[in-house]
Amino acid sequence: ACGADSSSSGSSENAEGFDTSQTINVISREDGSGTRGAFTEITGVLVSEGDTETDNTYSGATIQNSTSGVMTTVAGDPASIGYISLGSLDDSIKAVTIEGVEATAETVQDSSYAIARPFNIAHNGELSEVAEDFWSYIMSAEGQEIVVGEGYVEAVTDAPAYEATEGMSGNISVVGSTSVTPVMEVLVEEYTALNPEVTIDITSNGSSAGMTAAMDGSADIGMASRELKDEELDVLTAEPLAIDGIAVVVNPENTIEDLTMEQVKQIFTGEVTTWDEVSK
Amino acid sequence: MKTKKLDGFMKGVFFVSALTSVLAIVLICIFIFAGGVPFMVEYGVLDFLFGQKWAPSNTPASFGILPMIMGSLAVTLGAIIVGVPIGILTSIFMAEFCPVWLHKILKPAVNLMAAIPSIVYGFFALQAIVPIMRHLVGGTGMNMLTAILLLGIMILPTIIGLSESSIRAVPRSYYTGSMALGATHERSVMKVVVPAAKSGIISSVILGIGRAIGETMAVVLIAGNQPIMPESLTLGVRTLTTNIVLEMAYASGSHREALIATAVVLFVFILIINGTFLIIKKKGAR
Amino acid sequence: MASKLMRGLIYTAAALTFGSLFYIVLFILIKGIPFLTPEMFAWKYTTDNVSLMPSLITTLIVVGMTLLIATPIGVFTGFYLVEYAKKGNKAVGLIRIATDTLAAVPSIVYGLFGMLFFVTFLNFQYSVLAGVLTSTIMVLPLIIRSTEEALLSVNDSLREASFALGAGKLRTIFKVILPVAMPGILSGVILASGRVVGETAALLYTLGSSTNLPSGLFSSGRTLALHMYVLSSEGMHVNESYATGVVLILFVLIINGLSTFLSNRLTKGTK
Amino acid sequence: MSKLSIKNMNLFYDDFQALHNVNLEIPKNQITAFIGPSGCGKSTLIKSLNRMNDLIEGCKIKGDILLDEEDIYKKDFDVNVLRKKVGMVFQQPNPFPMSIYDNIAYGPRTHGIKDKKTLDALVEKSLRGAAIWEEVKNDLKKNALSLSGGQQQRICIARALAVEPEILLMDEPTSALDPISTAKIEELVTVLKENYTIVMVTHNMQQASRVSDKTAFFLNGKIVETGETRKIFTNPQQKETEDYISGRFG
Amino acid sequence: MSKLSIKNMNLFYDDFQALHNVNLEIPKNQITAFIGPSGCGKSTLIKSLNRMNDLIEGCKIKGDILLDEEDIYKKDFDVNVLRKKVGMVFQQPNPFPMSIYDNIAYGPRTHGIKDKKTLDALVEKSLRGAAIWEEVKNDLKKNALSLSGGQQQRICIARALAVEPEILLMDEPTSALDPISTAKIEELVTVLKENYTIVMVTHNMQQASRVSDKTAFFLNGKIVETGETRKIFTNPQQKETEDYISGRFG
Ligand SMILES: Nc1ncnc2c1ncn2[C@@H]1O[C@H](COP(=O)(O)OP(=O)(O)OP(=O)(O)O)[C@@H](O)[C@H]1O
Ligand SMILES: Nc1ncnc2c1ncn2[C@@H]1O[C@H](COP(=O)(O)OP(=O)(O)OP(=O)(O)O)[C@@H](O)[C@H]1O
Ligand SMILES: [Mg+2]
Ligand SMILES: [Mg+2]
Ligand SMILES: O=P([O-])([O-])[O-]
Repeated sequence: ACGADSSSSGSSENAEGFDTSQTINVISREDGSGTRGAFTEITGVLVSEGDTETDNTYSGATIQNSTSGVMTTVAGDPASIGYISLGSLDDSIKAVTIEGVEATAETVQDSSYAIARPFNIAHNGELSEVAEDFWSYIMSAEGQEIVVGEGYVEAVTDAPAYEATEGMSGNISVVGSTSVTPVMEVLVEEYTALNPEVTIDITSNGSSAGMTAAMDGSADIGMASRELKDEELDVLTAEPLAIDGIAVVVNPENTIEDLTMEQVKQIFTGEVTTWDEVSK
Repeated sequence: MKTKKLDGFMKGVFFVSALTSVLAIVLICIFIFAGGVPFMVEYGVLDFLFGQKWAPSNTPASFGILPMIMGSLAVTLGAIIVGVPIGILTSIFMAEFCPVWLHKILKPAVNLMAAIPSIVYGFFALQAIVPIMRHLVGGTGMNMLTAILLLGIMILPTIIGLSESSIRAVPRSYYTGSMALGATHERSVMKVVVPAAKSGIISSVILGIGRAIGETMAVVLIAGNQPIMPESLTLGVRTLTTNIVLEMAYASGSHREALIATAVVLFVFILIINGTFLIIKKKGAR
Repeated sequence: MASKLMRGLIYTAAALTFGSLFYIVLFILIKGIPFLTPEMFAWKYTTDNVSLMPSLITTLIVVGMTLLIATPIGVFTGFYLVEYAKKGNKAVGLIRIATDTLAAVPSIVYGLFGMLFFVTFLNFQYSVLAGVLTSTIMVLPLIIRSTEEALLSVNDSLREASFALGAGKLRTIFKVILPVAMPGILSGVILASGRVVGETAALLYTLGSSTNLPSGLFSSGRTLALHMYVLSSEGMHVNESYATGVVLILFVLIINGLSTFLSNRLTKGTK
Repeated sequence: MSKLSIKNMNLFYDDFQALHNVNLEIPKNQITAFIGPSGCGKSTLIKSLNRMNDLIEGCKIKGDILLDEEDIYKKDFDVNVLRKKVGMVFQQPNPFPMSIYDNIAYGPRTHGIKDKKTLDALVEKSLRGAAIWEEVKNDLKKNALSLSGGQQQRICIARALAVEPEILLMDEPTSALDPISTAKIEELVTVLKENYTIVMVTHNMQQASRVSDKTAFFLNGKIVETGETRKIFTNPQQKETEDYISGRFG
Repeated sequence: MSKLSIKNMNLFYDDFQALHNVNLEIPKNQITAFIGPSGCGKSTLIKSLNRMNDLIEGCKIKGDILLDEEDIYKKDFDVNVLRKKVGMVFQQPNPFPMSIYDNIAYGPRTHGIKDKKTLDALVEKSLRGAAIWEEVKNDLKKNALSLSGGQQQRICIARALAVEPEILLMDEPTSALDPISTAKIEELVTVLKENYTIVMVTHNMQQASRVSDKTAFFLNGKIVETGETRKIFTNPQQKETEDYISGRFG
């Protein structure tokens, strides 16, 4: 199968003019991405047998290293399919239902939508007083409300209310996942509104960079959009702050509405290469 | 006497400044090599360089970068084929065919072109070249051809700037000599002036190659980035630079070391290219 | 006939070059200008306004500091190479090779080096200092080269005249040669600032990407180009990142204009 | 018989008039020397004889220059053909940075000669004509720039001869050369005049008197006096000419 | 009395010997002219009188040059002081690209004069000395490069005078100038010799005979003949001198 020779058009155009004979253009994220890690594991693209794990992502899949890269590509190309963080979903693309279940905060919450992963924050050893306070804010009812407001699912249900301490001041540096960054920015804004003397720097350069920074102490708090690795957990204390669904997205022109988990897997491993085969 | 001492002191200052570059390059070598070479040795240098499979998330992971090496070579070669003729011809236009008033506009335009950030080029290509490519050859439109076209454009200012100045530096007497023999303007320029500027033009091409092989942020947006051997212009491609920038953010452990080792390979590439051309240039100068 | 064909090719090439430049600039302007709202220039970045003001100021800081360090080192290196070093001097060969190599090192390698050396080894963390030092090394060869060229283009008769009046080397360099070479050196410096303004890969791993104004040498920040990159990467602010692109292009235009203006003014005196 | 005649010629660089009402006949198969102090317009005039000043922006010419009775400035006169007929040698030797052979073959190739044998023959003939064949015949592939100044100048003469011109213009062809090379070139020129019409600018009075048949003395863009060289040097009619020749100025 | 004496001097550029066993006395308050064909070593010798050839890599000197009986090549001789005493004017006028005033004041400032009044006075005196004060006194702020060639050369002379040297070296100071400017400079030089010792290289025989008191004739790096100018030109002792002067070569 070859992603290039696609437009053998004519045969099976359906009512809306979407040519289902087109080759599927698979868009994936880069190796190491939290989104990809979670997606491949849940959909079965990643196969574990004993000690070995094999990521069977189709070798011809276009690789984008950012959510927007995936979105722009899918938005511009009727024949493509990708997956993105649910929080980033907008009208330029269309999320398909999986096994009939729509990807929403509710379906992620009640686990009926299966493709989801946690957003984690982590720290090494004792947090400073002010960082401790910020951490507790994130995990508080107020913090979790923000998380929900941004389109994610709260990680802590029935969280306690935040109790502001007078006169908090100081610097906190937060480093890590680009996916977590948007919600973290809002959290920081709201928190610093309550504690104007506190300055918080967010550096968004990747989950692993965040974990490394937290481990070597160059950051107070690290962010990861994936589960922590064992060697990271040896050193770090981590806690999820949100659950994020992963939406499978196609171009709005595409007439496909629903895919089964198996079909998703077949598409992303390259077993299925044209839209015909899944648009029954 | 006082001025003499100051003279000596400042000479020392100048010399120390001059050593900064040497220090910098030594540090870069040490840190990049120390970060990447141990991994290469442990994984197997040959397996790393000639392995065709890049699967860092697998257990056990595969770190073969041959697809990226070939990708870089292919894309750079393509960019040369596209950019060098256009760049050199444009520089000839600028130096010999362009009226003074127009030159006053075009010269800053070339400088602007050199100064436009790569990320802007990338955005442009993503929205302007990719859709066209999608219509022409199908797929996502993110393929080697797109990368080649974009890099072909991006190396233009490098080539034009240096080539133009070396063409202008050719003694006017060559041109006059040719005209006096009854040659046309075009012939005088192409047969006498341009060949005389050869070494400067070659240097500009080297710089262009350097730019093409090192370009990252623009390419990553539009190349498709599949870690597969480049077999067709219409398939996606991953280069050494994009391999690093794609995965660095999320890599850890040996994956991260493999990316730094990729930088080692890239760095050695640059050293080889630079070295080869230095030798060519020296020979030419003799 | 051959002449006409040649001329045709040359004109076509020029048209292609400048056509694509024009297209690129126009494209970014059209995509970005509609989103260039006043909120984009708010003093403080928030997730609502995604203001580019802090990045604009950080860009100025990073460029300014880089030039402050790189210019003297680069210009002094030029002085050494042109005015002091004897022909065939071994050190000169070494320095030339070093600058040539530095000039060819890809920015992503600078980025990794900066991360491994400044950020981690020297423990500067993601900071203005790490970013500035990395970009200093990156632009050094640009400044050295243009200084060298500018100095070499100064007529030897001026040096002779100065020495013949009993002036020493230092005085000759600073009072006679430097003013004449200034436009050339300046254009190198401007080129260098353009490179820093447009840099993403090298700064991503050294400067970090904090949205705050840096509060000191050791705090992180983001330049406009980084801002554009980061804004776009989560897919929520693509329009704003085009708007940032417009500002970036304007920035570059102003820098270029300034350099042309300055070098014109300076050369006027000497012609 | 006049090979070239210049009639009522005025030449302007933008607003500056560099030549005033110049009239001059250049006789066939003779050497005509232009002398005069620096800036008097010698180079300007010689350059207008093969329209090299077409290359100078703002240069305007009034009056006529006739080559074999034909106006070289008339509208559809092909300047490339003119320059083939009227060769030129410059003050600074300016060989192209290529092999000796390619230098000489450049002109013929320009005018469409591609055949290797014809070219070989032409190259040899021209180098012989410029009295440098013996010195370089074993080194035709050598870069012309590696030769000495005097040799370079003879290469340039050979290069001019290779397009088989009828006239040779030489603008101070020996001023950058040492005495021995100068002597060689002077000797060469007197041989060449059998087949070519030669116009030569010189600063060197002795040179003019040694080699030329006719001399024109310029001052401030005007021809002060012209005539047989012997006469001009022994019995000048004008006070300025006498002053100049006897070294009272210049 | 000799201001400068050159004794058994040999000069090498790397392996090439440019001067062979030169002996010459340069008398005080006189004009000494160096003549000879191109490449014979005139510039080389004049440059060694203020050690300008220190700047040329690979240039080695044997023998002595005495300035007021003191060896200028001896170890701890301060070359900046030497160059202050021995001023130099070059073939091509080379004013600095700065105002006329700053050009002249450059030398004095170099030697530590900062006081505005002293400088003003020096500038005026030097410009007067170089016979150009009247032409520029209202334009001292003007860039020196905007002057004509002849004016520029006088500015360079004024610049040299401003450091109050004892000797003036001039290497073909008029060869780039028009006749009128040349005449002005020649006139100036004859005035200057009252206060300065002057050494002048010239290609122009007439000039040497017009202005100099003593002449040295060079050939291939050797001095062939030296003597009173009048004698050299009317009654040369050597065959080569006579040949050169009468224009038989060069
Ligand atoms: N391209 C030009 N534009 C303007 N003026 C010019 C140009 N070329 C020459 N002139 C002027 O025209 C006059 C004649 O110049 P020309 O070069 O013909 O003199 P010349 O007799 O050859 O002098 P020389 O002996 O120095 O070569 C001079 O005043 C010169 O300044
Ligand atoms: N820097 C140098 N390196 C090597 N050789 C040199 C150098 N300068 C001059 N020469 C050689 O030394 C000889 C004398 O040169 P010099 O410049 O003194 O001659 P000149 O008499 O002044 O001639 P001209 O009249 O052309 O100025 C020449 O053969 C020249 O090639
Ligand atoms: Mg002339
Ligand atoms: Mg000389
Ligand atoms: O792929 P990420 O969700 O970790 O950015």
